[in-house]
Amino acid sequence: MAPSKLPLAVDHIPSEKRHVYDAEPILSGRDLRIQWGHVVGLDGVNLDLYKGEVLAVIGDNGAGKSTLIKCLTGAYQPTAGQIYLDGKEVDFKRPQDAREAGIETVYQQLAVIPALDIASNLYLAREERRPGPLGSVLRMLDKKGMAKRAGDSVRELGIQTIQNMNLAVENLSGGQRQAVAVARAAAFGSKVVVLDEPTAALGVKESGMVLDMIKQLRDNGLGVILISHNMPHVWEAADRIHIQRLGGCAGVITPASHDMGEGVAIMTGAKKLTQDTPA
Amino acid sequence: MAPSKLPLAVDHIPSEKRHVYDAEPILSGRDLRIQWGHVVGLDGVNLDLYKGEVLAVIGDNGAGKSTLIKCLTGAYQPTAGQIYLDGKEVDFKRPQDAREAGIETVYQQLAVIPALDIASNLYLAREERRPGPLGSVLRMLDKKGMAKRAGDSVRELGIQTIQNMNLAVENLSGGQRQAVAVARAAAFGSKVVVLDEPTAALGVKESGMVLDMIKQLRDNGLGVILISHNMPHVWEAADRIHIQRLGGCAGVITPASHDMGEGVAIMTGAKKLTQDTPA
Amino acid sequence: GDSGSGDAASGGSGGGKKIGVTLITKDSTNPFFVAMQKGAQADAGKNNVELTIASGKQEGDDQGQIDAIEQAIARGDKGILITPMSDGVNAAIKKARDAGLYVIALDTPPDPADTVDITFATDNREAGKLIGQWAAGTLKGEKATIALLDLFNDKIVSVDYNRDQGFLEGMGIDVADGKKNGDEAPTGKYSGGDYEIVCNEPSNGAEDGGRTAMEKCLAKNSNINVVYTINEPAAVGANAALQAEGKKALIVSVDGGCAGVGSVKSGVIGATSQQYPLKMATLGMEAIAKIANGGAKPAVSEGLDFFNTGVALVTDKPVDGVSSITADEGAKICWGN
Amino acid sequence: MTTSTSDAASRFSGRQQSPLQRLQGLLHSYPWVSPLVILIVSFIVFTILNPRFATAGSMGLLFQQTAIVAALAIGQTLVILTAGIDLSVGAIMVLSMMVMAALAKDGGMPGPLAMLIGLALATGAGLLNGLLVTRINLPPFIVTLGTLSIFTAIALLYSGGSSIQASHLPDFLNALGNGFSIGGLRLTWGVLLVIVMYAVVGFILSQTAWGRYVYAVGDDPESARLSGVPSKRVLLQVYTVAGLLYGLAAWALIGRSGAATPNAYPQANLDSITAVVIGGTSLFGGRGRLVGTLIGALIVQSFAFGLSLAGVNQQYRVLATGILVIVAVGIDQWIRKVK
Amino acid sequence: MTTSTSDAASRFSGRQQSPLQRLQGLLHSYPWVSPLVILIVSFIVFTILNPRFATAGSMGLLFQQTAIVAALAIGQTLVILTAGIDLSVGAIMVLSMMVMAALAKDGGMPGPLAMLIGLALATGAGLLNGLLVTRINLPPFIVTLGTLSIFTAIALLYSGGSSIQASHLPDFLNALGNGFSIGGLRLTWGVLLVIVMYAVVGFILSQTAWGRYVYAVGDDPESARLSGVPSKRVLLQVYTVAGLLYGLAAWALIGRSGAATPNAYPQANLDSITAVVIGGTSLFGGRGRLVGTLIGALIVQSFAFGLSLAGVNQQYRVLATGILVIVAVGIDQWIRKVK
Ligand SMILES: Nc1ncnc2c1ncn2[C@@H]1O[C@H](COP(=O)(O)OP(=O)(O)OP(=O)(O)O)[C@@H](O)[C@H]1O
Ligand SMILES: Nc1ncnc2c1ncn2[C@@H]1O[C@H](COP(=O)(O)OP(=O)(O)OP(=O)(O)O)[C@@H](O)[C@H]1O
Ligand SMILES: [Mg+2]
Ligand SMILES: [Mg+2]
Repeated sequence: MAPSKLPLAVDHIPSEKRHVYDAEPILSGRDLRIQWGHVVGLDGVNLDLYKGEVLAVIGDNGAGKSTLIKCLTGAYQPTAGQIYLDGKEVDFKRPQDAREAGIETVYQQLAVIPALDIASNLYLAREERRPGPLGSVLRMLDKKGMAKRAGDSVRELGIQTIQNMNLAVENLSGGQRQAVAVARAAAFGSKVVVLDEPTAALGVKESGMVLDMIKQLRDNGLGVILISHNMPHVWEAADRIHIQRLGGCAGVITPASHDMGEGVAIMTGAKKLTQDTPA
Repeated sequence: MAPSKLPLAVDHIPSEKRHVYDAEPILSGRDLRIQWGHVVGLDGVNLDLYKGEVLAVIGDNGAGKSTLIKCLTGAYQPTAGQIYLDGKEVDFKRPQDAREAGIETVYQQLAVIPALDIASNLYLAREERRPGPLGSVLRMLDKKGMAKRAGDSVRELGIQTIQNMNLAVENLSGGQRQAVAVARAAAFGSKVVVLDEPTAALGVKESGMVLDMIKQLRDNGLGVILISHNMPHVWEAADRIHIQRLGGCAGVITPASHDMGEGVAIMTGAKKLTQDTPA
Repeated sequence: GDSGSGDAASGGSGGGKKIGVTLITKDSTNPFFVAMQKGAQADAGKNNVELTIASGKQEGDDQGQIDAIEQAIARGDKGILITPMSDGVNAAIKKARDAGLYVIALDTPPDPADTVDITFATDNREAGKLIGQWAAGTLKGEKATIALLDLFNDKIVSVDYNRDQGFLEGMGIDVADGKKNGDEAPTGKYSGGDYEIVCNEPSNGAEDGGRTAMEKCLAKNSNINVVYTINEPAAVGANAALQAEGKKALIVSVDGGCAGVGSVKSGVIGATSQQYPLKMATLGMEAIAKIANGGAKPAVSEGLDFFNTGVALVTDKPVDGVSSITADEGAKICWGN
Repeated sequence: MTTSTSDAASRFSGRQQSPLQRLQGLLHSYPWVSPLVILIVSFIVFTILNPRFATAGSMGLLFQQTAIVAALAIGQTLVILTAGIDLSVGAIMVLSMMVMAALAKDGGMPGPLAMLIGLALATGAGLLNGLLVTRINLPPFIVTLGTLSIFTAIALLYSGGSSIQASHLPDFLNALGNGFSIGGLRLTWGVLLVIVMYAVVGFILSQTAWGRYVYAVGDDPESARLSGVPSKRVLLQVYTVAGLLYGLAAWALIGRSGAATPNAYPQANLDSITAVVIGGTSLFGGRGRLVGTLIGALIVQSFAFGLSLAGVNQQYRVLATGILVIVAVGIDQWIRKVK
Repeated sequence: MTTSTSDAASRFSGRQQSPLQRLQGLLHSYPWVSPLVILIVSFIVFTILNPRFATAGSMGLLFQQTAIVAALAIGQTLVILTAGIDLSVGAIMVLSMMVMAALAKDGGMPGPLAMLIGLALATGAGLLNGLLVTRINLPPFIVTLGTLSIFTAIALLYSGGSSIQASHLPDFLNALGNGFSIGGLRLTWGVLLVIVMYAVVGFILSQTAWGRYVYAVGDDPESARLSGVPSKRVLLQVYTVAGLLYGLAAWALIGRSGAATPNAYPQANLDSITAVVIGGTSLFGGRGRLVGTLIGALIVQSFAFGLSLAGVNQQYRVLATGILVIVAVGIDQWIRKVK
């Protein structure tokens, strides 16, 4: 059932990273299509993500990046195409299924619950219970413990300005809210972490810490998909770069094979990537 | 009634720009404070914006940037402090008041109406009527005209991927939605345009076009406030930079007086700006 | 219980000590109950009664009546006049009587009758029978094509089936289950000839509902010549529907409100069974006042388990064998004025 | 740049559309088509059950029976589009009706004047709702629940609980009950008035700036406020206009009932909300079309009428109505989703 | 980094708090304090109007009168927290009550078994609502409007419209009407049951993961789904649990009325929703506390009780209740906003 590997499309992968690509891809999408009435969201996109790599996805606004990862993580049901996790075809009917399979996602719209506080959001659908019978019999939540750990997670991302951890996230600043969403994904991802523009609202220092966290996740052997419009970030953190254009894939490059200018040129259609384009 | 000018705090303004600062500020805030229960949002902030300048506001996540501009544009009612427009004290009870006074704002949360289409959002509360009695008597909207001009405005910002201009904005991509909000402010600002992270979700090309638009607005004699976490953008577009920190103002610099590294250092508190700090 | 303590608060002006009485109707919008409330209010002064008026929020609101009964006890009232919603309030009535209150049912006898001290009521079944007999007599053997405009279809209440089934019994039609509307044979014989029942439609006892109900019946069968209506507002609505179609039919109704009697006079309604809500309230209040001052209890009418305040058939086209009064006579005593 | 634009356009739009896709597009642009399908299907079914359903006479009656709730549902639609709810519809209508009738009773006041005063009163009642919602920031549910009690009580106290018969009223107040026939289809002036009300309010909602504001305020009040929409003023106007519309319904109701009764139409609230919701308008505001409400009102009334003609017994009819409502909206959902 | 943290903390938190600010903080953390204030104020006012209001006997009655609507309002709160609405509360309760009573009538079935079957039926009815909402994606308003008719009709058809008196029922079914006195304050087991229901459901809502899901699903269904909350399952469970709670209310109602009547409590829907909304829960879902609902139910009932003891007549009482509801929620808003 496992799909044939896509050609890696680039031979600029440093030798110390080669072993990553010898294994089977952890997450693959084949010929993904989605359409709403007239509007075409994805037009047959292929993607392979390997354990221990950061695959960046770049593309113009409206190129279909968010749509692509929504299809991969169960948020959308693609009209056609297959998804494989660990070589086995999967059918995620809801985001919950993907989460249970070990894929943690930060969606572009963040998907936090406005009226709940930081800890409740961070641990939503992953709640921890109190030790002892209070937890096992009465199923009481370990509110204090979660609040403490949530605070630590958010502060680890460089967010120092939250004065009251019990604030509903609707009252947080844009960046603080994004940090909550990112911290959640980092805390719970076990196989794959998908980040849709995780630093869009973050400050310089906080963005840096998120990039560090991404590298940390990769070094821990997870596969990471990073969508970003920040080219320096992409070129700094990515192992390979999937370029999305007009609902299709315009090619896959590496930071070593192409520089930022070339990448942007391919992305905007000013230049075509003819060689090595995956089938 | 006009407030005394703040010291400009920097003498690095190029001589060809000096005349801008000889005039009275177009928009001023004095000792602005806001508090929610325990939480301090603004702690007595002063700000002067001049016609024909781009004033950037930078700061860590949660430093109070968005809160500051919300107070200036009528979205929040500050607990204390005064606001002056054209030297006259004003009291904006609602954003509508600020808009009517010529201040157009892109809020961080964009403030678009999910179920309405692009044109309806762009022209919301600025609708244009049909010529002739259909418009003047029956007050019919010029739907076609608005749709056409709205499409042009959005495309001018580099957004090429919108396949159906009648789509509700809730179905647009993050960047497309942001472009709608930015296009609206650009189209209608007559005195002051305030942009809270206008390029956060935009691609490389689109961001560049928004920066061009900002410069264009400045050259047309408007005052522009630009909030951004993208330091290269700030150093490229801003005339002066207001550094917000922990609810207060940590100082005002210019791209010429300080480089990015210094700016970030002041912003994060690693360095203090002692000289020239406004009262 | 203690009776004196509460009266201090009710700011008693006036001479003798007032006795507290609560009148609890089914709702406060039905003209019948509004009339009853008005009558009671007018009589309260005469009998030195401190009257509180309460009601359910709508037909079927047992809880509202139960609450009102409990509140009357808490207020320290001496007696309660109630049109019981259903036997769902029996337990609360018992509680009130146990607490020493004298409870009189008005209009609707409770089931069983000894739930209350005494009932002042009209026999709704009898009221229905009278108009049924009148209709049968008026038809003189002609085929009866009948529309039945009832009160509800989403609730089953005793006035509804007593009047409807009484009417059919009066016409000499077999009603099958006498507590169930609509289960009789759709065609058959009445006392004078053939009958056909076209419809049972809910009217909510108001003009608009009556009109809509009648329109539906006419759409089913445009030859309807007998229309039974739950009350006069419904009859007025039914008449409007008939007029719009250019049709005429015998309309019969129950209540005998002053407006209803007017409709009899103008020929809209053929006959209506008149009831006397004011009389019920007046008698009830007098009885309680008397008992509170040590007087005797009233007795039930002969052969009945309640005190019959009477029904009279009001029509200007009397029929042999059914005693009736004219509309002019009815107008003088409508609702017990 | 120009090349990439045309590229994008050609890349995306050069596809064939299957008829089903076209249907879907149609349903997306005109979401009320789907309730209309339900209405037509139920017409067909009821006609099969009893052919009298399809006669011009029956249709005329159906329209007359629907008119009042359809009129109330216009105001209710406006309020629900702003994410509110109006529980005082019936109470305002009844109060206005009683005042019109009492003022004009037996020539006390000329009909048109009495009607205008009743209309003004209804408008004022709506204004009161609006003021409480906008000035004191109370939830519309609470405000209209409160004014429901208040107006109901006032109507009862004012009228003394007794109704006023058409014969005591000037022709002008009864006029909307009269009408004309077109080939057996009898329509009243009241039905015509309601159709005009739909046309006017529908035009305003879809063609004017104010209509946009109504949608914007209901869909996302905070964004609307930040966009410079005069939210409070729009809300106030919505409740006031709704009041005016209920006043017009009051006038139509006098004509229809042949009387002004203080206990008319006790289920006006639920019926009007039901029409709005079946018509596809979201109770969360900002989404829906007025024409859907008209169709919704017709669907509900045609169930009642059709089941009655089909000879279904009373309590079974209640049961059947419940099932039909669920099935109808279920089919509606299904039509919208068909791929 | 550490320096900047402590810097931030010290900069922001080193302020003095005025007592008013502290009160505001309190109100923010415990939003039900403000309706509680209203409740206490109205207690005081009604006691001044008639001192009998404050007696233990009256309080006992007030609790008994509130118990049924308070019980129904628990389920209603759950449903409203998920941004739904349940119009079938009363119908489910009545159906369940009639089934319990009919099964047990004159010893036909042991009381506890009849009670359990009635409870199971109510739970099944709730489950049906839930299935229609989650599987067919129908709006809760439509679903419960439909099942309102369906269950009402079934209850009427099943019972033939006649009620069953307590004397025909086993003690077990009547038991909740009995009780005990503590110094003149008579409480029934029914009241106690309702208090226990509040405690249990309140605990679940505030202390367990499931409670969080209920809030999350109601506040932002799409975000909840994307966060991995099993939204459909939670919704289904909410409606099912609500059904179970209505079944318990049915048992309590038999004890309270001393009979099972098929027409009981026609205004259960509006009353239960009113308690929820006055208790501060948003009709848009995701915001509110269960304890607020209990206070809301008590406020409404104490208005009715207090006005009755004050000797206000029915029509004026309707008027006064309308005004009081608006004033009470207005004051509530004002208390929350005080600076
Ligand atoms: N539900 C929908 N209905 C119709 N069109 C949609 C829908 N969702 C997305 N689209 C369209 O699909 C296209 C791709 O959107 P997507 O959000 O994937 O873009 P993106 O690459 O993430 O852009 P951005 O960088 O701006 O976030 C957009 O043109 C958008 O308008
Ligand atoms: N309504 C509110 N209630 C309580 N605290 C609030 C409220 N609004 C904002 N805050 C707090 O005020 C602080 C400043 O927020 P603000 O949105 O102004 O930050 P910002 O500088 O714009 O940050 P970012 O760069 O992340 O957008 C934050 O700590 C936030 O939690
Ligand atoms: Mg995106
Ligand atoms: Mg911000």
